[in-house]
Amino acid sequence: MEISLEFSGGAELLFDNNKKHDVILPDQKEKWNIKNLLVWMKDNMLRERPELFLQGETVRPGILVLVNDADWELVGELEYEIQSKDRIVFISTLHGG
Amino acid sequence: MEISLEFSGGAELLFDNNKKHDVILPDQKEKWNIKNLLVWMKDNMLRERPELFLQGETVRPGILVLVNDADWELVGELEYEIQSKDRIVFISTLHGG
Amino acid sequence: PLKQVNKLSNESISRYSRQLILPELGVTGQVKLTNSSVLIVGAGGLGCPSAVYLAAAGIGRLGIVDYDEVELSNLHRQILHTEDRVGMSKSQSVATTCHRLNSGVEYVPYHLALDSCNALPIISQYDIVLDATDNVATRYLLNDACVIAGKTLVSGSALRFEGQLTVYNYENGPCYRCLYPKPPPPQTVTNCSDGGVVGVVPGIIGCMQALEAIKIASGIKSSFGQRMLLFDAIDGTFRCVKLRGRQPSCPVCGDAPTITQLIDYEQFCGAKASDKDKAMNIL
Amino acid sequence: PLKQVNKLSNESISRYSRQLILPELGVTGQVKLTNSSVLIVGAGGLGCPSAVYLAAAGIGRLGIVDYDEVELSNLHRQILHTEDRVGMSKSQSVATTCHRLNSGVEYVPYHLALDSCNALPIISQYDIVLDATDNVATRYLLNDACVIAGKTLVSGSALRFEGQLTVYNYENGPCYRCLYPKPPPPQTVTNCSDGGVVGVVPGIIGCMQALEAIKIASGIKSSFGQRMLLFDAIDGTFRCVKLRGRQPSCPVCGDAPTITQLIDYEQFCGAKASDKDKAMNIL
Ligand SMILES: [Zn+2]
Ligand SMILES: [Zn+2]
Repeated sequence: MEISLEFSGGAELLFDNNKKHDVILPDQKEKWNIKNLLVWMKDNMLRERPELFLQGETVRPGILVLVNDADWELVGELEYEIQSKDRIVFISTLHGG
Repeated sequence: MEISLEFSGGAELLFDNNKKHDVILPDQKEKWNIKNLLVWMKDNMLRERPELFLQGETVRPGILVLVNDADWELVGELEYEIQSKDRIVFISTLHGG
Repeated sequence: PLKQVNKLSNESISRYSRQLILPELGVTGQVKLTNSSVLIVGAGGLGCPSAVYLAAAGIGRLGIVDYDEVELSNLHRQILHTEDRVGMSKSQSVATTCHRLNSGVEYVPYHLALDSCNALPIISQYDIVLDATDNVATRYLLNDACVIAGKTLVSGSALRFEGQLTVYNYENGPCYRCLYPKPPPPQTVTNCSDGGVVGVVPGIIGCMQALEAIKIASGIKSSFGQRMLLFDAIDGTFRCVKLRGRQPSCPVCGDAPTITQLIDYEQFCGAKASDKDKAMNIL
Repeated sequence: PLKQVNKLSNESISRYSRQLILPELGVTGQVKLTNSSVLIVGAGGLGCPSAVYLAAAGIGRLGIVDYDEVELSNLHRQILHTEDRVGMSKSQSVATTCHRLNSGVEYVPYHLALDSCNALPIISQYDIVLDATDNVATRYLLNDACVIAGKTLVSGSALRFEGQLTVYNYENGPCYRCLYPKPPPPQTVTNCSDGGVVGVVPGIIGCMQALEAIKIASGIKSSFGQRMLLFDAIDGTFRCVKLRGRQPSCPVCGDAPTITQLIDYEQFCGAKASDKDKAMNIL
């Protein structure tokens, strides 16, 4: 399944400083949701210091997750079932001014 | 055929001061292109002073036409064949500063 | 309290003529602006452009909070300060510059750090609050104070080539804590001193904060309640995203709030209420 | 010509430290900025924010062209002027305000109306030109002069609650005439005096002009060649659209140009090169 992962606000620094990654999720028995996407990202994309991105089984506080330009809270958070062509964005909140 | 017509930069003032109009183009023998869309708009939408919007069979100088966020010059201008769900935007160029 | 007027002076009509003729604003909107007060917390990269455009537009009263003094390294983005004011209070510097542009506005500079004791007495004197701060602890403090005092919070932030904007606690929408119930781990927080910022990025976000405050004060609705604007200056892209609604479980704005008075935000965040040091020594 | 440097002074390192640490800019980008010159045509609602952020960022030389003097009705959007400068030359006023923020920049105020005689000699002394003008005739003049002199034109405009931004004549992209081969009928043109404008709208567009100029000057590519940004302040929306490429048939930048020297633009447009009167008397 092809999806697009995007990073901003500094989260891209943990992913080869690349703001957009088109990835193909391998076929698997269970449905892809954000919970197992995060595991997959940790194993396949995050090279170092996973604690700057993840905390337990979810993203660390201060990272906002968007599914197709909507807050993931509106679509089920970790349980959201990923669809082909989804655009999932991880935004690190900025605090500077 | 359902399409969306949008106006900005002041062009909306000629269309009931409404920036977005969802319209249904009636079925007809010939294909809908922008050329006959403009005629239809003149007959059905433009209440007064059509010279502020049209000049001859095209839009007046200073109005930019966009089809799905691209300059109409890229898709054939007056001859562009309109597709269902197209978003066609008429932008009056601003000169103030 | 701000003296309320119901008509404009001849000088005001002449000064604001170019915005008075806008039907969406008009004399009614301008009178509302004149009768409104805005508190800007932070007189830096975001606070400078917000302050000057709110002053220019004729807001009635402008409060400016900043504990800090002008430094040379501020001047690449904090455009209301000047070289000869290095060492001067930033809030005073902003008030001085804005006064020269529009002396019809009442300026109230606060040369202090907002904290759990002074926040509510100050905020309650204003209609709208702008978060133009530079650190996590003050952002939580300001959020909670605005919820408790019932004020809308127009929040901007900027770092490197990026900016973010949201309006919190607006028309029953979410507050900052609804979005971020837990503070970020201190080691994940980068400030402008460490991470850098292109000056015109807070310039653009600060202008957007002024715009939303002007819209709210004059009776036009804000576009960023339960929405966030994300700006990327390298790509030149603006993205507007839909946020969650107000969370019934939110500890401050929820249905059964547990935070009903201000707490110790440096302790809550494990970080100082300034951008000077990242983490507190106690950690 | 602007004196070229190849390293930064200690004061510059300290002043620009927050942008020097950005890898996309760095010392190399800052040196390029220091060695670059920008001409801003129009010291009004767009020119003020562009000028102050270019000055803050440390552009080497900033030219400011405006024939006009400060009026009270300018101050709701032209934020670098002050009440006590009503009657003073706008270009001088902008230079004075920016000098106080950053005296390391060379300011060249031109108190004149750009016309077909003086445009090329002035423009040829600068690397990048900002169109911050307020009328159609000057926009065509500036476009043609930039094409002839081979300069990139960062063009902004604003009216009521809307703004537009494009970069013309950039990396073989289109020029203003490619998009608008014929001038608009004078009765369809609304200026800020007649139509009004919310001051912070040119504020945002002027900031974007400064940003694109900074990106180009420092070696980061602009995002708005062959693209246009459309900003709607009421809806809070930014839309970026793709424009046509350079037109081989364009009379000024095309393959066989017919306009090889500047013409009479007031006659071409049937409108004065100012926002004071809409149509020329001869019409
Ligand atoms: Zn809340
Ligand atoms: Zn051309």
